[in-house]
Amino acid sequence: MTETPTEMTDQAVESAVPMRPHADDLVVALEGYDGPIDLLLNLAREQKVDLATISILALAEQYLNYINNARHLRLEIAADYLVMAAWLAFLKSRLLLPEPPQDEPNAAEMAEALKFQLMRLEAMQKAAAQLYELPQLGCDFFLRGCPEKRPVEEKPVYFLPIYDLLSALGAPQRRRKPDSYDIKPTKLYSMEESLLRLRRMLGGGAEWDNLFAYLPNMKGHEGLQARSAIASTFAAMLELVKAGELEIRQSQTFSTIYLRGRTDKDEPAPRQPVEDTHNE
Amino acid sequence: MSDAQTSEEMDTALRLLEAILFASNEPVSAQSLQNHLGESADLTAMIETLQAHYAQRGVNLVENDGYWSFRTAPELAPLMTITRQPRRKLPKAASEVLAIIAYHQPVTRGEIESIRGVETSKGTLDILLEIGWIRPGKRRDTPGRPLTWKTTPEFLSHFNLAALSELPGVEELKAAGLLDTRPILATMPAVEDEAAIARDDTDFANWVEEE
Amino acid sequence: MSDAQTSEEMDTALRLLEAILFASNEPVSAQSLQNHLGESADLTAMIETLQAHYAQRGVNLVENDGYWSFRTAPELAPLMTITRQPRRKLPKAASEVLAIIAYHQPVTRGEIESIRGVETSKGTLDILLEIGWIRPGKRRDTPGRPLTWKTTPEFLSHFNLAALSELPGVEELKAAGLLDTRPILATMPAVEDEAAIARDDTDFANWVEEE
Repeated sequence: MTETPTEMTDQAVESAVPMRPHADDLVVALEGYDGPIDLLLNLAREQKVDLATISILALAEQYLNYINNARHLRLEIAADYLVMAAWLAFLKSRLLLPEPPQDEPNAAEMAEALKFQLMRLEAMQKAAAQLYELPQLGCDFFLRGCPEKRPVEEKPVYFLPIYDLLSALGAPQRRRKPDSYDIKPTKLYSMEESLLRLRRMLGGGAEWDNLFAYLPNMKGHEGLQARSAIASTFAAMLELVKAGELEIRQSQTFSTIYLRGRTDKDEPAPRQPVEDTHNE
Repeated sequence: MSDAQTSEEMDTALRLLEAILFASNEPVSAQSLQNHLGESADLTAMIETLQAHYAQRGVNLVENDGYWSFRTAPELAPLMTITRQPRRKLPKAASEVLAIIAYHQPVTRGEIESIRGVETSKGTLDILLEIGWIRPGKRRDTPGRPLTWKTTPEFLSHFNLAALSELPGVEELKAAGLLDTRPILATMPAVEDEAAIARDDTDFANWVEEE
Repeated sequence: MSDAQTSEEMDTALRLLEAILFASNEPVSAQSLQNHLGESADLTAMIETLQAHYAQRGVNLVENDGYWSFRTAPELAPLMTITRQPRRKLPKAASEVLAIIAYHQPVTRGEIESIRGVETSKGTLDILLEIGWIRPGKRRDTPGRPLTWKTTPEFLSHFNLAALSELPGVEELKAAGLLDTRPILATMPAVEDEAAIARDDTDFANWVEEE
């Protein structure tokens, strides 16, 4: 894989008319490099001279030829390779032309910077290789094969937030009177909820019906909870009457209350209700 | 290396033996050692040399039924105990006892039990004693002369209190609801909880049908 | 025992140190050894004594950045025929990044990228993190507060290095000025903006030790 770019670039440098190797070779070739600096470093190595004395101009030309070749073959080239090509073309022109105005970077400095970049990457690549020549754990040397378990003793360090200390004082009392104080959290029906339920159940219907028919399911509910259901439904009913959304009727004190959604036309008398069967 | 080794070859073989015994993940049979070192090696002599070298050291070379391994010197084992100090919250029972001692001191164990309404295990007082938050006070002048318990200065410093009088009073605790014995009231699902109401409605439907 | 020990007490402490180090299959920190032996123990002297004693033996006492362990002498490697793991071969990019972190640490991802002239894929750092050879260090006090990377004691232990100063050729590289992480020249093609890298780094934020 690394052989391919070698041939390619040598030819590219030597002849003005680039050879056209098989397209796939070049794709593979570019994929073999870790970015433009790595490619430059590989091109530099082919010059077989010390990086400190290498001709940056020649190297820039080599790189540009290489990329031109790839472009010629209409290959997709990653953007950073092209950015580097543009920068090298700029550097090349700087190296060949007279010095530009002062505010622009100096060509010799640019070349030096590139050289440093190449030397630094080469140093790291060499270091990586040298690191791997060191003896390695589990290959060249070994730690104790059968470690011995050392006994472990736990000595917990206790702490207690002051809140916990203070609330612990009430704990015995909370525990003591389970009979008189063991009230499970109570569920109460709210008026808002009863309003919502009444509105929904009334819908467009305008038949007279017993108020108790509008209570939620009372199975398993008793005492306070059942009373809250009745009270909230009653209050919601009054609220809806006030809002003009329903009508109520009661023949005498404590008799069954009937209600219906309000409509304009009159309805006949309510059907005979089931008498308070749900009243607990 | 202190052992006198005459030839360099012997030295390397002995070092290899030592390294193999060290790195093997289980005791090694004499046969297997011999295979490692080659037929010509005088394994018995080498093992004797190593064993003598390690006899008085922190690890010994020991044989178990023909298998050899390095082991910690038996008399050192107790000294190798690793001590861990995990941070733990004081158990509930102990916090209760501590709170009672703090507010009722000096207080006897019998009194603690009558306040808590449950028996106090010995371990609970032991934990508090070990931490150093309580200490025994005078004996009470009642039949049986029971021991009383009090808190220590360490207790005060753990809770960052200058004196016992800095502990909030019982009335203040009541006001803060910390001594409240009643459970909190909960209401039915709020109006926004459409799903819950919808469930209620179906319940209602069933209820009507049942009639 | 060949080492002259004047007092019986010193002898036991040294044996205990030897036993503790021998018992463990991973490096033990000097701090933990000191804790075990007690504040008054002269750990440095004791370790030196042990180290000298084992210098020419089949196992050596080795330091990796404050962690101590016995291990078989590396020069016996060709003779050690016990099961060995295959050499871990890292992908080229990962071994380059490892070398850059080892020689330039603490180093930000942006700096790694400016040295390599190419973006570092997430996977590359992940490999090294997973092996346990690198870890995040402090954030750099520059715009974007990028995370820095360092090697771990496990890295040193794996390559049998006592300290970072033992990295191959590190002195020469430093002298040649090649351990400079500065970006080369403002006009050089930039790889990625620091802000984007810093955003990426937040994934590792949980790793950051609060030093």
